[in-house]
Parts: sequence; C-alpha cells; structure tokens
Amino acid sequence: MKRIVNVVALGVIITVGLATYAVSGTEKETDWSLQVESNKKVWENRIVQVAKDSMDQPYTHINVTLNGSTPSNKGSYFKQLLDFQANFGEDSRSFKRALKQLDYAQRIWTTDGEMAIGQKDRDTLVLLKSKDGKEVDVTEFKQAREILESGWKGFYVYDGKVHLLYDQNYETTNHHVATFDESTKTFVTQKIDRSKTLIGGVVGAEWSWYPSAYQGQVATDNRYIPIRATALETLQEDTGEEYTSEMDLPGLFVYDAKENKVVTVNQSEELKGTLFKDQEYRAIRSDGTELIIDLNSLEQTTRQVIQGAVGSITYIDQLVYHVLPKKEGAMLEVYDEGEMVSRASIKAEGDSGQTSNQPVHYYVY
Amino acid sequence: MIEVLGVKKRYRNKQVIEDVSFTANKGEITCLIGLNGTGKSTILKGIMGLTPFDQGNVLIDGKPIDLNTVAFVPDHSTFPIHFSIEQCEAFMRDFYPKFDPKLFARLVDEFKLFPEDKLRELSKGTLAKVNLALGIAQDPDYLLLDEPFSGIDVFSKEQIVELFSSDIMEDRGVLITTHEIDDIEYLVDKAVMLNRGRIVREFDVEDVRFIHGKSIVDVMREEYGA
Amino acid sequence: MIIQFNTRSPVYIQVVDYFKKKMALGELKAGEEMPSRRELATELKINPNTVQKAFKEMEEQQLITTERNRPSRVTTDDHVLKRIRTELVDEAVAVFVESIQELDVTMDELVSKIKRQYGEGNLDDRGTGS
Amino acid sequence: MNVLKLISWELDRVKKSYLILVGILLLLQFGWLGAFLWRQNATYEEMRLEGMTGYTVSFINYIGSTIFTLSVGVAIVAMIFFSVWIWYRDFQGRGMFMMRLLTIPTGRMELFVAKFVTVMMLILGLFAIQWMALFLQYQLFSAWLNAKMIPLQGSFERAIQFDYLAMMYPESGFNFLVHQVLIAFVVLALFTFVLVERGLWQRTLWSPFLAICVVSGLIALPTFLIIYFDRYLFMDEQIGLFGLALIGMVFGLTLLSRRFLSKKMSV
Repeated sequence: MKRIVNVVALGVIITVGLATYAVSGTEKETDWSLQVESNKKVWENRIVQVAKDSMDQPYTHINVTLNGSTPSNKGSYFKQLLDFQANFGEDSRSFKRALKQLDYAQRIWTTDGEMAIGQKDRDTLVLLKSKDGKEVDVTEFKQAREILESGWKGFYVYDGKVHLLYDQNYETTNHHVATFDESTKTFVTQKIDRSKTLIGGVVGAEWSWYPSAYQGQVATDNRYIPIRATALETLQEDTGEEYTSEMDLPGLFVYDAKENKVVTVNQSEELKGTLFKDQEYRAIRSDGTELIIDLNSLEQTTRQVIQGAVGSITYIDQLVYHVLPKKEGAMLEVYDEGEMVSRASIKAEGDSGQTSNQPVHYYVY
Repeated sequence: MIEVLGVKKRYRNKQVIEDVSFTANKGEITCLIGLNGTGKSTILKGIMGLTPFDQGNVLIDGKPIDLNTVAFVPDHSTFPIHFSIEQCEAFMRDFYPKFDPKLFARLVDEFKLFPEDKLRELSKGTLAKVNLALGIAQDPDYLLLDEPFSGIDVFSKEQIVELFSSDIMEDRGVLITTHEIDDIEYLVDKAVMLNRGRIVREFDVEDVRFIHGKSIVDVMREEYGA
Repeated sequence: MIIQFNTRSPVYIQVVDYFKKKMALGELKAGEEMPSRRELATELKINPNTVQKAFKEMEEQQLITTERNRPSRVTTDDHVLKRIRTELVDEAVAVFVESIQELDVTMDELVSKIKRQYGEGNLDDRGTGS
Repeated sequence: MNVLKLISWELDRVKKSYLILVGILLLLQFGWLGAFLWRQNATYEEMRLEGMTGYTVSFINYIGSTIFTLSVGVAIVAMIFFSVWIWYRDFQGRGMFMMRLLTIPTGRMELFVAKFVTVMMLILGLFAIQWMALFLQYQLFSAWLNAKMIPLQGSFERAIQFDYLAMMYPESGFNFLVHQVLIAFVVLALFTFVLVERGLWQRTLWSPFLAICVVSGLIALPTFLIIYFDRYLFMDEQIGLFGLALIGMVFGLTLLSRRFLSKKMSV
C-alpha cells in the first residue's frame, strides 16, 4: 500500500495551499462602525456606504450597518441572499412579480396602494394596481403603440384617473399626456403646448427598480405634480459642430394637471434633496431650512431643520437623513417633520491612517 | 456450472451472436471452438459482464456472476505496458481478496518469470504466461481463457499445456476459446462449436471418440468444411 | 513413459491399453503400485479427468485394485493377467489378419512366412514369460 | 477502503504528467515574473532619466498580463482534458486496463467515485499550488520593487480581486464551497459524457455525438427552465430554482453514469 503516499502528498499540498489562501486571500479591510446615540429604529435597515474612490485601486466601498461592516456588497453568497430577503419588502412580492414582467415599467406609491404602468408587448400597455401588494388588478390597454414608442416622463393620479406624460416618438419637446379610463380600458391623449421649460420626469415615478424607500406615499388628488424640469441647450463640440442636449434646471417645478402646463415654483436655489409626499412637495435648502409646497394651492411654508453646517441630504422612508463628513468619519442625523429624531456617527476603527489620504464619500441607503 | 442462456449480441450493423446457449461444468475443461471473428471473445467478455448482451442471461452456479469466483484471462495483457510484473501483482493483491501470492509465486517460478521485468519487454509467449498466472492466482472456481495459445512460441505453449494437466487446475471450471484445437486435443473434456453466431455442436470429446472414432478436428472439418 | 496418442480413439482407452500391455509384458508386476493420477496426467500431458476415467475403467476390468486413499495396485490375480495377455494377442492377430486378407495370400504361404518371421523375431527378445 | 486504494493507483499513474504540468505552469509564471520585473526596471530607469515622475507599478499589471492568464488557461484546459482522459486512458490499446478495472470484485461505482475524487483532488492541488505560487510571487514582486525603489501600488488582497482571479480567491468559505460544487458539476458532466459514449461506441459510430446530445440534453432542460422563469422570479427564488435544478442535474447525471457504467459499459 505504499502508493497511499501519493494521496497523502497531494493532501498535504492542498492543506498547505488552503492555509496560504486563508492567510493571504482574505481582505484586511479596515472595519467601520456605526454608533447610534438615539432611536436605533430608524437605522435598522439602513446602510451607510463608505466609498473610497482611490485612483489605482478598483473602486471599493464598505457597507456599514448596525451589525457591522462588510466590504462592498461581497461577502458570502449566503449573506447576500439574506441581505436581499431582508430588504426586499416581502409583503408586496406578488405586485413586484407582476411588475417584473413588464418592460420599461414605472411605479408610484399612492395613498390607496402601489401602482405601476408598463409595456407588455408591441401593442399593449398594462396598468397594475394593488392595495395590499398581494391582490393585483391588471388592466390592459390595446392599440397603445403610439405611447409605447415614445419616451415616458412619469405618471401620476389626478381626478381619479391615471395620467402618463410622454414625449411623442422620443422628441423631447413634443410633450403629450395620456389619460387612462380603466372601466372602458381606453385612453385619450392630448398634446401639451410647448414651453421653454421641459418636463424631465415626475419626481419619484420614473423607474420601477428605484428602491421604494425613496418614494413618498403620494395623494391621488393633487392638482400640481412635482417634476424634474429640463431645458434644451445648444452646445458646441470642439470640432465646431453643434448639438443640443437636455440639461436639468435647478429649482422646484410642478406640472399643472388641470391646465396641463409646467409651472415654475422657484428657480434659483441649490437644493439638497426633494421629496414628493402626500400633498406636499418638500425640499431641503443649503441653509438647512425645509421648504414645503402645498400641491393644491401652491402655498409655500418653510421651517428651520438643520442647525449649522449642512452636509448631504437624502429623503428615505419620508425622513430626512443628513450626513456631515468630519475629519474622522462622519456625523449622521435623522429628522422627522423637522424634529431631530436620531443622532449617530460613523468612524473607522483601528488604523484609520490608510483612509486619511484617500477622499472618502458617505451615502445613506 | 456456467450457464449461457439464449444470448444475443449485435455490433453496429452485424448480428455477431445470433442465439447462443451452452454450459461449462466445474472441474471440466470446456473448449469453445469457432473460426476467427465468430464472437468467441465476445461471449467470454459477455459472461464476465465486460460487454452487455442484447438479450439472454448468464448464470454461474445458478447466480449472477460473482467476480470473486470467476477469473478472465483475455488474449492480451490488461495492464499498462509500463507496469512491471511486481506492479501487476501489487495491483492484484490490492483489489482481489482471493488473490493468493503463494500460488502466484509458484506459477512465477514454474514459468521462470522475473518479477521486475516490465510487460513492455516481454515476448508474446511470456506475456501470455504472466496473464495466465495472474488469472490462476486469483484461485477462481471458474477460469475463462481467450485464445491462450494463439501466436505464442512452442515452449510457452508446452508450459501452459503442462499446467492444465497439473493439480493447480484441479476441480476448477475452465472455459477456453480457440480456433486451433491441436494444442489441446487431449486436454479438453467438452467441446462447444460456434458457427455464424450459433452453437452448432456441444459434445463430450471422449464420447465422440468412443462412439464415432472422430477427433475434435474431424468434427470441426465436418462443421466448418475447412 | 511416452504414449503416442491418436486423436480418434478415446484417450482413456489408449491409457488402459498401454497399461494392459505393460502388465502383459510383465513390465508391471502383479501387486505393483501404479503411478498416482496426478503424476500420470502431468507426465502424459492429458486431462486429469481422463486419467481418472482410465483408472475407473481398469478397476472395472479388475486390472487394478484401489483401497481407500492408498495408491492403486496391479491385480495379483493370475487369471486376469493371463486373460489380458490372450486378449492382446488375439487383438493383434485380428488386426494382422484384417490387413493380410486384401493381399489374398494362401494359408501355407502365410504360415511359412510367419514361422520364418516369428522365428527370427524370437531370437533377439528372449525370455518373455509364455 | 477500496476507493482509497483506487485513488492511490490513479494518482500513481498520473503523477508524472501532473508534475510535468505543474512544472510547466510554475516555469511559465516565475519566468514571466522575472522578465516582467526586469522590463519594469528598465522602463523605470528610462522614465527617471527623462525626469518623469509618478510612475508606479501594481501587482495587477503582472496578474493581468497575457502570459499569466495563459498559464491559468493552460491549467484549466489540462484539467478539463484530464477529466475525460482519466477514463479514455483505460481504453487505450488492445490491452484495455478497463477490462481489469471492471473485473475487480467490488461495485463499479467505487471506480467512478475513485476517479471523481482523483480529478477533484488534482484540481484542488492546482488551486493550492497557484495560491502558494502567487503568494510567493507577490513577495518576490514587492521585494524586488522595494530594492529598486520603484513605487508599488495596491496590496496583494486588492490585486487578487482582479476579475477572473476572484473565482480563485472567494471572499468566504461558503463561496469557495459553491465554486467547488460547480467545478464538481462540470467534472460530473464530463464523466457522464465519457461513460455514455463508452457504453455506445460498439453499438453505433455516432456514439460521441449521441453522448454529447444526451448529456447536453440533460443539462439543457433545467437551464431552459431557469431562463424561462427568469422573468417571473426574484433573486432568492432564482437561487432556489438554480439550486433545485443543480441537484436535479447532479442526480440525473449520476444515475445516467451509474446505469451506463454498470449495465451498458462495453469493453
């Protein structure tokens, strides 16, 4: 049985190899920790991503959560599976499954349930409505080729009906709106007279894959619908050749569903973050104040939210998440309706020296 | 007893074995005779389970084959040619529980073999003897030999024939295939003749000599019109 | 011990005849031990079963006797030995006669030839028991 | 116990060519590392003479080089070839060793398991040797650059996340297991192909083609199912379906192999 020595020899090579891999292979990434001083609940399924875009290294980011940090979204497939299931939103799985089968779908979250609109085939447009995420009523609109072959700018509910803004055969200045009548399964389209300010897209209603946490729950009877506005600008290539491109306009804009025209609310300011919620259109300005616009009367009210320096703002689950980078890590705050509800901080443990020379960005998901 | 019952086998478009049934008893030397290419080897390989029969059944002592009790010596060595005889023996010892090293040593001595020789260096006759030794050393109840004498030198032939009449082969069932009968005319108890995929004759050799005064070669001449 | 086997008559009978001749010629004395079955098979290079059959045949013809697991022995019964001898002679004569008949030789001519042939033959191998 | 003995015999027979393969791979890699460093040194000197600064070298440049990729490619192709050759080798020549193997008085599946484990161990062996070699190469790499004062960028850990190499350096043990299962699946598919072919080769000239059809058919069906349901399922359900399909295929392939090995194999 002296041949058994071959098995032993190969076995030894494999074990030594595995040891080398174990020692050298794994990532010695610096660990980051998220310390929450108050109200842990708002951080439960939040991820603070520390992104180090360093020149030579492939782009890496570290996801920091309440229970530790993992390098980018890697980690074992099993953990990735658990993460996926954790923030999938299990209860609206059937709505999401119906949504998944539509192409170029868009989705909004209204006070009476989730809605989505998408393309089923070359000729059919489908409207999905679901109050609880489980039962899904599907309405199909035939002969919708005209709408399907055009750029969708987002949809909204007004006067009990679903409306879709779209650019006829992708001409950015050729805005149209389609109004769908579910009972008769028909729709009417109407041209919107052209204005210099163009419709970029309905806030929070442009894509279906957009994490739903970023969508506010909107009312179904707002007259004014918050939109992203754009304008055409002619630019010159260095070769002297001219081309036009659509540029985002700073400021707040709404679409008058009654008169079918774009209304500019205020144009000047640099805004930190916006949210279309219920019957309000909210924005945080660089001075830390929150501007609230009533979407029926267009009345504006403001309130001071963030004292002192303002970092970056993200509206998540209709709360304001404020991140202010510091020398070491970053300070995090959460506001609900203008009141601070939680304070936390994130910093690197151990040798943070490695991170000092690289520019670091913080994003809250 | 080895019972071959109604076996059929087709190779691609040729029906090699039409319908073959015969028996080979324990303690007897049975010779399966047939001209070249009439499926003799296929039948042996079929009995060993090395080639599936399309139809039919093989029973050994009433049961499906038990590889512990049956040894097969094909007409060519089954070990890689870079193996030495020692390596072959080591392999046999590793995987054949009933392999008897003492018996093998005796055969090696009787055949005057040199264990360290590589199969590559051996003559066809010596190679045949090694194969035979490896087969017999398994101390099987049944021994299947495929053309043990074809193309080997006279002296090796003699040594092998001598072996068959020795005690080593006593009360084992031996099934030999050959197309040249004269080497073993006096060794065979029973002859089974194969022609065009069928068994045409199955007879006790001494009875035929006693009753018809015919040797096996005579019967072959009648059957194959050689 | 070399037997020239022929392939057409049963081998075991040729072995029996061989031993009969030896007994008749006195090469195998009465009561003498026979070679063992295995030795014989190896020496004659024939199938051990055939040797076994030959021994059984000889036992039936009371040429040999075998007590339990002791080597067989030539019979000591003179009658048997005599009978073998006459059997062999008759057989030889029968073969001789059969081959001569075709040549239609007269009886007298035949007798005188045999006398002369047999006389000379007699001179050199003396002393076989009559 | 028999399987272990069979494995040792299989390894014994493949030892020579395996060592040659490993020799070639190491020679290729270390030889190339030498050349690579030598060239870096030359270009760095040149840059310095022309007064250009900011020239840095990263281990990724070495790993990404064609020669290194070639060596890994050679290893992969060699292993795929060997998964088939470990069977066909026993059918070579008139004296088929397969005849001997098939008359061993133990179950034929022990032979299947032995050859399977042998191939997997050889693959793991190559992995192991590559881990050690790469680690060593990095030490040489950084030592040489430091000696020559050429700025080195990026760590070893960062470098091994370089696209296909991530397969060799999975982040966790679980991922490593998943990779090995997938490799094992490929080996199983190759084994099944061989066994089906060897079961049919005396029956029809088309046996290789038929074998490919059978095996790819058995694999295609679940794959088609996965693709078809892709529209309707989410990541967790897809993984579940994939796992189920994999188990089904493994089961199917093993059963097919067993049937052909024990009933249909023809020598």
